[in-house]
Amino acid sequence: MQVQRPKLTFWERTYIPQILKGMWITIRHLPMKKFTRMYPEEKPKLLGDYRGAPTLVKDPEGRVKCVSCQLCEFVCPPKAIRITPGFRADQAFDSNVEKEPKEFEIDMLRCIYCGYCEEVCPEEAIFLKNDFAITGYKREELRFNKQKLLELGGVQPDSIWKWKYKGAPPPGTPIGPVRDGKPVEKKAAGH
Amino acid sequence: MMLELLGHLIKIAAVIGVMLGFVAYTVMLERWACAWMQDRIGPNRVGPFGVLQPLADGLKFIFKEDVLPHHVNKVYFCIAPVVTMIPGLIAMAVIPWGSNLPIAGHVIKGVIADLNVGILFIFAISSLGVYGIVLAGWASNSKYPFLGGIRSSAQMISYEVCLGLSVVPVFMQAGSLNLMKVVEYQAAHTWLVLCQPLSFFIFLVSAFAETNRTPFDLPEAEQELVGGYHTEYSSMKFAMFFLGEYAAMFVQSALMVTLFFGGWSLPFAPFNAPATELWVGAVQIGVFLAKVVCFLFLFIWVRWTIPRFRYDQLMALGWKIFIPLTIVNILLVAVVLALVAK
Amino acid sequence: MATRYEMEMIDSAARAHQAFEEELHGEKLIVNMGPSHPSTHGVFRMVLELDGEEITNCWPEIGFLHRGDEKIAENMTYTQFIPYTDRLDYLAPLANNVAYAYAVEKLCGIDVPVRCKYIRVICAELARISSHLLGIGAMSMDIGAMTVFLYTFKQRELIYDLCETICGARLTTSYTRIGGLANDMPESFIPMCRKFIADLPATIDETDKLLTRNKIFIERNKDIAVLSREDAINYGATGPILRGSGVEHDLRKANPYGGYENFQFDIPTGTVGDCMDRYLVRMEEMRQSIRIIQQALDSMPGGEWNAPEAKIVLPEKQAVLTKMEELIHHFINVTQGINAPVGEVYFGAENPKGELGFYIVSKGGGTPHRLKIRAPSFVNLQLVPLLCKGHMMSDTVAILGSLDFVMGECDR
Amino acid sequence: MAETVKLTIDGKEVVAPKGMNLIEAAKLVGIEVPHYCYHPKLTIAGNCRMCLVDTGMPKLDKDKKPELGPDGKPVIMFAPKLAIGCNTTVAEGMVVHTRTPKVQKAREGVMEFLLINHPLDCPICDQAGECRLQEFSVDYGKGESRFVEEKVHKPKQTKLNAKITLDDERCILCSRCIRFMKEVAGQDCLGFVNRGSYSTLTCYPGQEPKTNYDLNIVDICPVGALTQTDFRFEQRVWFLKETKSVCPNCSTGCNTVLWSREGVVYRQTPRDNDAVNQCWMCDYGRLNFKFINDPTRLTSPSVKSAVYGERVNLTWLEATRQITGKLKAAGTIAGIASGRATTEELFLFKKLVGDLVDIVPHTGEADGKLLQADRNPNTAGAKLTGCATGKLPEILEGIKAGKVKTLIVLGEDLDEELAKKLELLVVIDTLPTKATEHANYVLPGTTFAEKRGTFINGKNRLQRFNAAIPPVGIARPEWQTLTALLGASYAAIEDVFADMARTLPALAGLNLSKIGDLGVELKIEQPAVQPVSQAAEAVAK
Repeated sequence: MQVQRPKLTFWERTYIPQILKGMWITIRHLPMKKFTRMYPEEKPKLLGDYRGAPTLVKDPEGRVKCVSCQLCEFVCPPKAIRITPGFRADQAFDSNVEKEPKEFEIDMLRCIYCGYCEEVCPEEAIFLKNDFAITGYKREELRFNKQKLLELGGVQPDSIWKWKYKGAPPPGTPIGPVRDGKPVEKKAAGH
Repeated sequence: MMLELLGHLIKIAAVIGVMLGFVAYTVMLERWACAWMQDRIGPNRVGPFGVLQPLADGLKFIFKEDVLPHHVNKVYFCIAPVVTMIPGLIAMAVIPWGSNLPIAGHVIKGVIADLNVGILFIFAISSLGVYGIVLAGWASNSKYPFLGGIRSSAQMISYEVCLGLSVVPVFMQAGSLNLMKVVEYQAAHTWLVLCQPLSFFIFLVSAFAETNRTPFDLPEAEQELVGGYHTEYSSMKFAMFFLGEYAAMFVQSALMVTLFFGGWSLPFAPFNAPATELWVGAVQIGVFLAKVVCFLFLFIWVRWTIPRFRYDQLMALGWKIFIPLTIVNILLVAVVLALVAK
Repeated sequence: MATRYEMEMIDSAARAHQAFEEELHGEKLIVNMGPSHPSTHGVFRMVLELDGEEITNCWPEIGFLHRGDEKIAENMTYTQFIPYTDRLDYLAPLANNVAYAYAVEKLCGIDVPVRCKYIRVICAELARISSHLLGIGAMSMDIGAMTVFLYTFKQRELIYDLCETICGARLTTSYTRIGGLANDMPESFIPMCRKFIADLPATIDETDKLLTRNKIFIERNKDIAVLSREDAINYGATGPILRGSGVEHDLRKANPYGGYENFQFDIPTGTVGDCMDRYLVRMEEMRQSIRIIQQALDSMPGGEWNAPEAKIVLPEKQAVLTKMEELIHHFINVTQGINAPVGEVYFGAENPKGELGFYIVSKGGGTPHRLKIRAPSFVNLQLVPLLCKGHMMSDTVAILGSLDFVMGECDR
Repeated sequence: MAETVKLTIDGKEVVAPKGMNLIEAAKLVGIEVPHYCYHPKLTIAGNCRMCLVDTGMPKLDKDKKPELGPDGKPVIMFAPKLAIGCNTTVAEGMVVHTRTPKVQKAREGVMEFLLINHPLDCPICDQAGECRLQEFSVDYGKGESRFVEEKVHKPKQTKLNAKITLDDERCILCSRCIRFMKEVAGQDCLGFVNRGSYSTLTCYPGQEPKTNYDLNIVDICPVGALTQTDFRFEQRVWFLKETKSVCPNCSTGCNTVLWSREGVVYRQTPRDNDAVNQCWMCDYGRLNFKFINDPTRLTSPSVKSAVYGERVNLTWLEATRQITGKLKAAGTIAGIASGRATTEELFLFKKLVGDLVDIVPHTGEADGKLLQADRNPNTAGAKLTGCATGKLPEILEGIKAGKVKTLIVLGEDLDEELAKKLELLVVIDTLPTKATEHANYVLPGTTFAEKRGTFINGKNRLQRFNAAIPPVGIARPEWQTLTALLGASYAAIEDVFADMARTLPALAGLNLSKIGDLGVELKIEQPAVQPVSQAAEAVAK
C-alpha cells in the first residue's frame, strides 16, 4: 500500500486555506475541557495495580512478614535493597519463623519500581504501594530503613498463615504423628 | 507652557504605561491562549486565575542571576536588549490611540506627536530594532546567536521593504502620511481593509516577519538555533528582548488597526468622527485598544497553529512574491484612483 | 607506530582553482549541534560544517547515553534484564519487552499461549502508536508547529494510562516475562482500550489537517533528505524509514511472529523517500495499528496467559506459599534463572523505529553469555551524514525528526 | 592400569575401571546421575533411590556369546526394574539409560516422595541456593505439587553440638552424616529413630559429635538439615563469591574455598583434592579465619615518632623511603620471618635480610588425620627459600647482647624486652602485637584471603591460593612491600615467582598458572619436616 502524497490545489498553494483550517482547529480547542490537572492538589487516579514505592508489611497479628530470605535483594535489578538477616527472638510467639531482617534498607534513589521484589517475595511481605512522589532533601532521607518501610506498608491480611502451625514442638514432645499441632494417639499394636 | 509640557509628559507616561501593561498581559494572553489551544490549564497560580503571573515573571527575571559570559563583547552585549526594546516604545509616539479627550475645556489629542510624516517616522524608528538583534547576535560571540543575528537582519531588512511598499496604496487613498488623518479618513469613509485587502494581507504577513513571530521566527527558532540571538542572554536582558518583541507586536497591531481598521473609529455615529465629548473619546480609546488586542490575539493564534518557514523560503516569499505584488498593487491602485478621480 | 604525514602535491592550476573556490565560499562555520540541543532528541551530537546556511559536511557522534546494557545483560538472569529493555527505546517500552521476551523464548524453544500473544500484539501496537505520535509530534514541533506536539502528547498520555492499567507503570513497563506476562490483562483494560482506539483517529485527523496539506509543512519536508531505495537497503535502514523509501518490508508480514499472521493489515510505503514520505508512512502505520488492535480485542481468547512451563515461568504466588515443589521452582527460577539451552538465536521484531533484534549467545544456565541488541535507531542514524549534506541548517531538524531516533536505544 | 570394562551410557561408549559404580562411570562422560545418599568417599547406603537408572546386559546365547540381532548389534536384555546407580558396578557390554521416560518418571516419583514432608522452609533455610533438593527438584522433578495433606512435623532448631544446628523436618534421611561420623570422623554417634514418615535423625542419648571434623557433615548434607551455627543466617550463598584458597593453619594445606561478599569472608569450606585433603577439612582450620575481618587490623604504615611520642601514619612512599635509608645505614640486619608467609614473600625476605634469618616454629598436636603438628603452612617453603635456617636462637642472643641492632620481622611477634633493645625494628604484620607496639616502623600486611601466593605443604606440595577480598585500608600484600624495600621492579606476583623459579632449582620450569588449582608435588631431596627445636620456640615467646 502506497501512501498518498498530497497534491495541492491552487488555493492551497497560497497557504491561506490550510492556515485558516489549522486556525479553526486550534481555536476550537480553546473552550474544550482541559486535559492537564492541577497536580499537587488534584492527585491522579492511579489505575490498575500501580507500582509505587516498595514497602514491608505486617500480618494482622503484628508479625513482620519478611523472613529475610533475600530473594528480593538478589533479584533487584538496580541493587537497591540491602538486607541484614538476623534471628527472631527465641521467646517471640512467632519464633518458629527463626529468621527476620535485622535491617532492611531500600535506597529509593536506586529503586526503579519494577516490582520484581514483590513478584519474587515468597512470603508476600513486600508490596509496591501507591506512593509515586517520594522526595527528600538528602540522600540519607531516601534510604528507607526497616522501620520506615513497615510504617509505610502497614498491615496486610493473610489468608494462609504459613508459619502458624509449624515449627518445633516444645522439648519433650514425643516424635510421632502430629495433626494440628498435637500428637495423634498411636493405636495399640494388634498382637 | 510648563503646564503643557507637564501634560505631554503625563500623556507619554500614560501611553508607555498602558503599552507596557499591555505588553505584559500579551505575554499572559499568549500563555493562556496557547495553553487553552493545547488543552492545558495554563498559568493560574499567581493571583486569582493567575492574573498576577506577569508580575511574577517580571520579579523572576529581576531576581535571576545576570550571566555575562566571558567571551562576549560586553558593551554591545549590554546595549543590544535596550536597542531592541526602545524603538517599539518610541514608535507609539505617532500612532493615534484616540481622537480627542475633551477634559475641562482642554482638548487632549489622541496621539502624542501628531506628525505629518508619521508612517515614515515609524519605519525609521522600527528599522532601528534590527540593530539590537544584529548587535546581540554579533556581541554574543557565539555561533547560534550569530546565525540568528544574520538571519534576523536579512529577514527584517527584506520585509521592511514589503512593509513599506505595502502601505503606499493606503496613503495614496487617504491622501496623507499623517496617521491621524488616515484614521479620520477611514472614520469618514470606510475602513481601508475593504479597499485595500491585498495591501492589508501583505502588511499583515510582513508584520509577522518584522516581529519575528511564527511562521517567521527563524532568528530565534529554538529548535534549530537554540534561541538564536538571545541564546547567551539571561535575567533582565533576556526579558528586555521579550518585551521588545511584544512591544513590536503591539506597535504592528496598532499600525494595522490605524491603517486598515479605522483606528479608534467605529463605522457609526458618534464614533465615526473625532470626539467632542469625554465619554466618546474614552470609548474610542477603548475601541482602539480592543482592535489592537484582536490583532495581538491573531499573532498568538497563528503562532500556535502553523509551522515555521525555512530561511530561503522566507526570503523567496519576500523578494519574489510580496515585493512584485506590492508594486503591482501600487500600480493598480494608482490606476484605479486616477480613474476614480477622473 | 610513527605518524605518517601525507604530502599532497597540487599543481598550480588546481591550487588556483581551489583558492578561487575558497574565495567564493568564504570561511566555513563549524557548528556543534548537540549533545544538548532541543531537536537532537536526546544526547546526540552532530558537528555541522556550514557554508552560510548550507550544510557542507556533517559528522554525527553518538555514545553520550551509553550505559553498557549489553554487558549488564551478561551479569544478570534473563528475567532481570527485562527492566533494562524498557530503557532502550523508552518511547515504546512495551514493544521492547515483547521483542526481548520472544527472543528468549525462541532460545528456550517455548511457545506462549494465544492469549499472551494477542495481549503482546496489543502492547506492541500501542507502543507503535505511542512512538509514532511522539515522532510526528516532535518532528512538527521542531519544524515549528508546537500545538500538534501537545495534541499527540495528549493521546500518548492516554496510552500511558493504558500501560498503567495493564502493568502498573506508565513508562517503565517491564510487562512481559519469559514465557508469558507479568500479570494477566485486567478486565477494565478492554473497554478503556476500545475507547482509546475509537477516539484516536480524531487526533490523527487533526494532525493530518494541521500538517499534511499545509504548504509550509510540505515545503519543509518535500524532497528533503531523499533516501533512495538502494541506499535505504544498503545502509540497513529499517522501519518507517525503509518503507518510506518504497521498500515493502515489515517483519510482521515478512517473518510473522507472535500471532501477527492472524491479523489483517497493510504495510504503507512511500514513493520518493523524503521526509514527507516518512511522515506519511508513520501516519498510516498508526491507522493500521488501530486496525490490528481492534482485531485483537475482538478476537481475544480467554484462558492461560503464561506458558505451561513450570521450569521457566514463575509459579503462582498462592502455590508458592503452600506447596513445596512450587516454592522450590520459585526459588531456583529467581536465583538461577531459567535453564536456557546452549545455543545462539537471533530474533528481530518490528518495533516502531524499525527492526529491534536481540542476538543471544547462550552457554546454558540463567544468564546470557552475550546479548547483542540490534537497535534500529543505531543503524538508522548512519543515514544522517548522507541525508544532511547539501541541505540547510533548518532542514536538519526535519531530517532528524523524520528519522525519529531514540538515543536510549542507539547508545544502549 | 587396573582392569577395564567397556559399557554404553546413553549411547556413549565408556571405558571404566572394573568395580566402578554407574554414577562415577557416567561422570566420566559428563552425564550427571542425581543422587543424595551416595558419596564417593563414604560407603554406599543406597537408600535415597534417586540414582535409579535403566540397565541392560547383552543377551547371551548357549555359548555365552552375545546374541546378535537382525541389525548386527547385540540384543540387550533390560532389567525389569530400575537399578540404583550407586550400587551397580560396571560390567562388560552393559547398556545404561539415564534419561529415558521410565527413568525420568522414577526420579519424578522419588522427588515427589522426598518433598512430601519437606517443610516450606526455603525462605529461612541457609541451604537455599546450594540445596541438592532444590536443584534436583527443578532438574528432575515435577513442577507442581499434588500433596494436600498435613505434613509430618519433627523437631526443629535443635543444637547437635555447639557448632551444628539440626533441623529434622528438612532431613531427607540420606544417612551421609551418620556414615561420615562413623567411617571418617570415627565417632559413631548419629542414627535414625522411628520408622516411615516419622524417621528422624538424632544423636545417641547423652552424646554429641565432638571430633575435630564435625562440620564436614554440614558440607555433605545435601539439604538444609545440618547447618553451621555460626554461619546461620549470615549471608545467602548466592551472594557469596567463591575463591579457591588454601588453609593456612597447618602444614597439611587443605584446599579450601573462601566465601566472601563485599570484602567480608563469611565461611571457609573444603575443596576436593585427593592428594591433600580429599574433600574434608578439620574444624580447627575451617573456623580459624575470623581474624581476617578483625576490626583492629593494621591499615596504614606508621612510624613511632620521636617528636610526637606516638605513632604517626605514613604514606607507603614515605615509609619506604625512610626505611630503605635507615637500612642502608644499618650494620648487620637480622630478620625473623613467619612460616605463614607465602613462598614468594619468604624469597624476597631472604633477599632483603641476608643470612641472619629464621622462621618461628609453631606447633600443636597432630590428630593423625589432617591436622599436623607443624602449624606453619609454609615451613617447607621457608626451607626452600633459605629462610628456615635454625638461627633463631642466635638472632635472639644477638639482640640480647646488643650485637644485632636492626631487625625486620615478617608476621611474627617479639618479646617486649628484646624489642626495646633494638635500634631499628621494622614489623610487617596484619594485627597489632607486642612487636608492632614497639616497632619503629609498622607496615600493614595482608592475610591469606587478601593476597595471592603459594604455600608448600608438609609433603612438599606447592599450592596456590587467590585473593578473595581487597586489603583493608591502604594495607598491601607483603610481596609488594618487600619489593619496594628491595627497590626491585616486580610488577606482579608472577614476576616474583618467575624470579624464584629461576633461582631455586626445585621450582624450575614452574609458573603460577602451571601450578593449577590442585598444586604440584615438588622434588625436594631432604625430608621436609625437621624436628622442631623446643628451645627456640620457648625463646621466641
